Amino acid sequence: MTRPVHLSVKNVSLSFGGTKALHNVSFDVYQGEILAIIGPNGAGKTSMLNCMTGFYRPDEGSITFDGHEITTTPPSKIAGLGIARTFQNIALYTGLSTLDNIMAARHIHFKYGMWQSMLYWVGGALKEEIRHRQRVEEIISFLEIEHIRKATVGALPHGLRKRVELGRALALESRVLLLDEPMTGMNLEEKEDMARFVLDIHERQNMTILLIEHDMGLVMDIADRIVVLDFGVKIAEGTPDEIKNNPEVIRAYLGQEHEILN
Amino acid sequence: MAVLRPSGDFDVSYRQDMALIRYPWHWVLILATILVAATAPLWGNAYVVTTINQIAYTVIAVQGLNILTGYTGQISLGQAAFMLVGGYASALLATYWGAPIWLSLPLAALITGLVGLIFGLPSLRVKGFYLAMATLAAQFIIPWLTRHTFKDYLGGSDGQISVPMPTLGPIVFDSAEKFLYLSLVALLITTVIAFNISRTRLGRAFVAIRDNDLAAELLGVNLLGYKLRAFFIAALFAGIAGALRAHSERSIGTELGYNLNESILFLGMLIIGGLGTNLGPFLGGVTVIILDDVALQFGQFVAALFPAYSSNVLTSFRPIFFGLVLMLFLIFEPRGLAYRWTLIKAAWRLRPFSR
Amino acid sequence: MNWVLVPQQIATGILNGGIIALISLGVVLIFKSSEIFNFAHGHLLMLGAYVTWWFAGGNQDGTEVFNLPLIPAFLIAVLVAIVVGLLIERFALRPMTGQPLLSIVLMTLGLALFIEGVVSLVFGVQPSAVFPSPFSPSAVFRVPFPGAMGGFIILKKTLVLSFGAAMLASIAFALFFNFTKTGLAMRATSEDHELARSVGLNVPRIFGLSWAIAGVIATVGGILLAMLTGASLNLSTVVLVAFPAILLGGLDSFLGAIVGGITVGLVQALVQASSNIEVRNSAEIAPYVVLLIVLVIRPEGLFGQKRIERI
Amino acid sequence: MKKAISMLVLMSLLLGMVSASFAQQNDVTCESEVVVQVNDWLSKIADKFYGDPLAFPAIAAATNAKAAADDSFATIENVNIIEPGWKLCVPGAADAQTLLDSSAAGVLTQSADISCDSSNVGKKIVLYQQAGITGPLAAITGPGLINGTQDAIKAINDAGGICGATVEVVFNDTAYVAEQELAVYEVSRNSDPRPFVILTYGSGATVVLKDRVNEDKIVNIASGLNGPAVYNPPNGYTILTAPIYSDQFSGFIKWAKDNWASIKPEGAGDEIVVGVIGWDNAFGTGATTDEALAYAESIGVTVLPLEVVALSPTADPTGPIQNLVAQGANVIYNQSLAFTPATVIATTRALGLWDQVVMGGVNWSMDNSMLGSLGENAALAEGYYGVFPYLYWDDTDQPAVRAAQAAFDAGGYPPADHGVGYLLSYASVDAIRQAAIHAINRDGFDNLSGETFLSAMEDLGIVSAGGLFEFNVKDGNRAPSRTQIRQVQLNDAGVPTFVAVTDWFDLPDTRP
Repeated sequence: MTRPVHLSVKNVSLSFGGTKALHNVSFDVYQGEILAIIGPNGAGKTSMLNCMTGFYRPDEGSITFDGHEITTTPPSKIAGLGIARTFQNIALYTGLSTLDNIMAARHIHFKYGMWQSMLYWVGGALKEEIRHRQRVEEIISFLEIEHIRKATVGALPHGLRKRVELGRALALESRVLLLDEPMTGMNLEEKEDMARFVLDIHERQNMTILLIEHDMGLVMDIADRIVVLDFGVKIAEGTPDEIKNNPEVIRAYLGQEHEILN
Repeated sequence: MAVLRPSGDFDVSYRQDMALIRYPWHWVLILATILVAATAPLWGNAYVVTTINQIAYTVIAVQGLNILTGYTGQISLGQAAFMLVGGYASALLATYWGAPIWLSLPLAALITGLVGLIFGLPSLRVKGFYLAMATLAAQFIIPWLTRHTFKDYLGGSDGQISVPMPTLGPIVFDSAEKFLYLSLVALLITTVIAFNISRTRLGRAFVAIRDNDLAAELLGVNLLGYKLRAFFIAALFAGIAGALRAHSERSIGTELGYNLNESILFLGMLIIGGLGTNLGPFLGGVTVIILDDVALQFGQFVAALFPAYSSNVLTSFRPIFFGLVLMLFLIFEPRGLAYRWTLIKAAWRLRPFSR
Repeated sequence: MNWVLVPQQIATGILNGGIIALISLGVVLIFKSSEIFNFAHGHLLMLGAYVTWWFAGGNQDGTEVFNLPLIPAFLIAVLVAIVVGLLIERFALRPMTGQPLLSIVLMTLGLALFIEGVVSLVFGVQPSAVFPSPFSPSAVFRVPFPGAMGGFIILKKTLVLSFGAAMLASIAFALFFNFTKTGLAMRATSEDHELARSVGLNVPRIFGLSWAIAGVIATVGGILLAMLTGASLNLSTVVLVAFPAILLGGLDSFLGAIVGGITVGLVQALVQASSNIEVRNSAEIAPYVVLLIVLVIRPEGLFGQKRIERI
Repeated sequence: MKKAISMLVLMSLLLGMVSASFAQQNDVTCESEVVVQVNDWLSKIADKFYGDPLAFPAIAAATNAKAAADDSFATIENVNIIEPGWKLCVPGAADAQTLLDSSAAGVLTQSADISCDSSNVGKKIVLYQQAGITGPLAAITGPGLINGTQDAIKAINDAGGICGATVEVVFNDTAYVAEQELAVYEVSRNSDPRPFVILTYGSGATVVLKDRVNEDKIVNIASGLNGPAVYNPPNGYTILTAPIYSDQFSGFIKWAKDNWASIKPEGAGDEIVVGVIGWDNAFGTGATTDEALAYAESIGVTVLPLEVVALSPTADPTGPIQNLVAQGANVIYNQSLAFTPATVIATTRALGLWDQVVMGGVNWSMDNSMLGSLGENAALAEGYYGVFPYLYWDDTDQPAVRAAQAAFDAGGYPPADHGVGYLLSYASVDAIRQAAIHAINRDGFDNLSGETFLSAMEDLGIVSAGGLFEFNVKDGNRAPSRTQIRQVQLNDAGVPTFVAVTDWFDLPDTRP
């Protein structure tokens, strides 16, 4: 691997009260790769993501992004640095329309402030709104959700909401995309659509993608590399083929062996 | 909100799509409302004019609360106390600096906004009921401070000071009829501002915080920063409302209200009108003020039937009415009258297929 | 600090704090079981006081329908409180399940106004002070205490009685909550509604039960207060002192409610022992100032649980 | 409701007239004759014979009637003063009732010199009244203020109106909310013809309207609590009928100073140190104004800084009381009403400090509401002093008071409303009537305006330069600047009564 390290996790430990959620986890994410984190439920995958986005502060260890220490950076700043994410349990702004959800994610790219907001016509808010609206419309047409542009997201079906959430993450125009189970609860067709979008994004924008997913077949198909967590400990790291044959992983997934191989 | 639009009705530019007033009948409705309100001295009696004044500044206060509570989801039980700050600020500016109304009103609003920021600070660490309590603290601490500090300026023991009549160049707003135009212009400005906030990044960040504060933070919204902005703007509006009220009552102080009951009333107006909608404060403010009159009339009617219980009846009908209406709205129409209005609009557009 | 006053103020503060603690307990109970912060608790309390007063013969002016001694009147008032609690849960708050926090807050505020209106309609707006009390307000215990003013700490018997009753009620309540099956079910429900439902607990019934108990707690508090001051519409305002107590202790802690209540009583009393007149005159807002400080330093309150936020 | 009440008033008036004539035809017969003993007072005797202490005017009237023919009976000039050895005539219960009715149905006014020069039958005079029959304050003040006014107006109309013109009252509820006071006022002031007088209550209204009534030249008869609204600017159109709290306070300390030797607590020195306990609002802080403090200093009385008690029944005054005593206070003055003076009294007793201080308060603090708050322990208030307003229910030598009592009885109001408010309202309407008649006589009916009305009031001396209502009653001016100190004393039945311990005297003037 000669690609530069983008995001680096070093010896991260995290505990809630007495329980260890993460224990001494280290791995690197390289520029432009799709890295999947897998592991059984409660393995600490989402906690890992939460640490990377500043939502949890690790007890020990450090996380760097492009060489900058971000372990203690507040979440809103990390988003500004270029890390976007989606959520395991959809966390859309239910009261806003699809359009506004994605516009809201453009937040960090807006320049105008509170007073310009109030004045709207004077001070450039209107101009900026129109400019960003153009970007958002591109995302909307890329994700093929034009028809629900002005629908309130709270009322949308699950699959579409996942897609809006992806759109929202895209709108940040980040350099790293963290996707937390983007395909859970979808039917096959929706999953394929979603996989297509992820690969498209990866290819078109050379986006670094970090993915948590339970569907092993899918993970094996699209991931460049895989990190396996179990009870908060990294038990394996490698290409899909290496992981498939890793005895540790097979032990962790005892009884689910066939699922990995499928 | 799902927008149901007639087929063939297209926007051809983003600007047009983002416009607030999109059909001729919007203009007609808005201009008609303004016209009706502005000509009140011609068609209505003094009570109507004064009541429109009262509605105007009440709506402004509720608009501010709407930004904080409706959009940002931060419950505030202290809006009335912030009005007190605005009233005092404008009064002192006008009394000691002779500031004209175009200067004293915005300055008072700014000062109130800054006070709002201070009481918004706990929102850094607490939310929900805890934050409601912090604002409740404001509702007690601010009036206490006006009575116990700077007694020479704030009136101290009397609990009130006089407020000069507002001036604008040669114009002195010395009657309710003249004051009406001041209130209406202020209301128009705050309404435009409220609409602008709701359709720009500021409003979206507020709603993001309300709907999912954690996601908002992870997607780049600085929670404290934006909560504080919401507190600031809510207090800003309260400042305008308080200043208007102080000038129209020509006095300001804790003897004249600005208490917890009023803060609760504002929240009730917001719920009845429609939380997180720009129409809500208007519908809620007007409805509650009219409802108050209805309760009074009905109370007097019932009191006449049972003269032996007249004082019980007269005193109890207002709280019963307001409490009951609030509860019924929460159960049967939690999204308020504004939502009902959008349903009616949609039904009208889709007629005859609306059923 | 005016040290000669301090011993007496500490005693007064603790005794007053007992009632605040009891009131706080009722609010915390509702919050723990159903995540509803009950702004109407003060009005339930006032209602309880009025109902007791009415069954005890009211103004004793010849118009009374009942003329019961305090204890039977209290028992009937408890029954009324249970019914009222159940009605509130069933008709006002059950329809609100799943509504946002603000709506629920507003619901309890609307309820408060409604109760206030109904009480003033039925019982009138004039304070009704003829309230049966076993002790005269001037009956006292004198506890020798060197250093206190006059060498004695003076404890009003009514206050001691109400403090004792408040503490007894709290203990009874704690026992009930910790050692009975129903109490266990309530605790389970307070942890996780969905989970409780899935293991077969009748969650609506438990909510109803919490409201009934809260109604009873409010009635006890109302009677204790009315013994001191008579029944009046103003009784409901006492809850404004209980709110900071609740948050000081932590919204979800019974022990916190009791400690918070006594703390607030103490703060109010000790402020009055200051030698600075403006500090003394701030007794009304002192609990809120303390509350603001605590919210900034320890937002979950002294005994509250810090919640792990998940996403 | 209004109709029913006016019918009642009318019927009681008719009855009164019939029975009054009956009383004159048949001379009063005494059922028993009583010789006054030490410690007797009229109401006590009335209570003994009729079971109703308020029936004492009947004894006074019967005695006076007898005295006219029979020298052995005493003549009672002031019902508050009877001397041992006097012979009194106690009429039978039926006669007593008749006498009470007739005295109640007497002419409303006492100033017979005011008569009309013109008759304006068919015209009407409209008074505008605005107050809260709903809202928070209504619970404390009670509807007495409003009922008093309305009943007085009915009585005027029943007696032929003002110079033949019917008096109408337009009442508007304001819930004591300032915005509502303003809205209602705007309507009143725009009525045609423009009102010459309005009646308002509470400092909210006084404050909000003070500049407006000056501009509009409408007299505001305000039972407001707010001094600055009246005095600033002076000679305005706001006329305060309620007593001035700083004056009352100054009067109280002056009285304490003058009578210190007889009232001082055991062991107290000659130095008078006054502590004030009050609510944290305009009323509660109304006693200790700068002027009152300056006055206290001028007469050598120390006044400690105001100790605040929250306006809540649960507020504990232990701290304030002990603080005051610790600072050497030997006089404690209450500037609050209802439950707060009640708890201060009970707590002072509980702390064992009752005998170490002279305890008193503003007029509202010694009222039925205070005794009511103590409930069955009302006897605890024994010894409490109150600064009384210029009229009280037992001033039955005042026809206005008797008329008010009759109207109150006819109105069927609850006993709790039997307060000072009703009485003062009733009396102030009568003063309005007098001034209106004078204005009509002097300037003509059609020129009745705020200006002519105010100057008529000034002519009659009903208003002082500072904007104070001055009632002209039988034994001289008893404006809000006059007072009487009363004390709670237990009668033989152990029931607390408000007994006068001084004559009427002038309060110091502490207006700004």
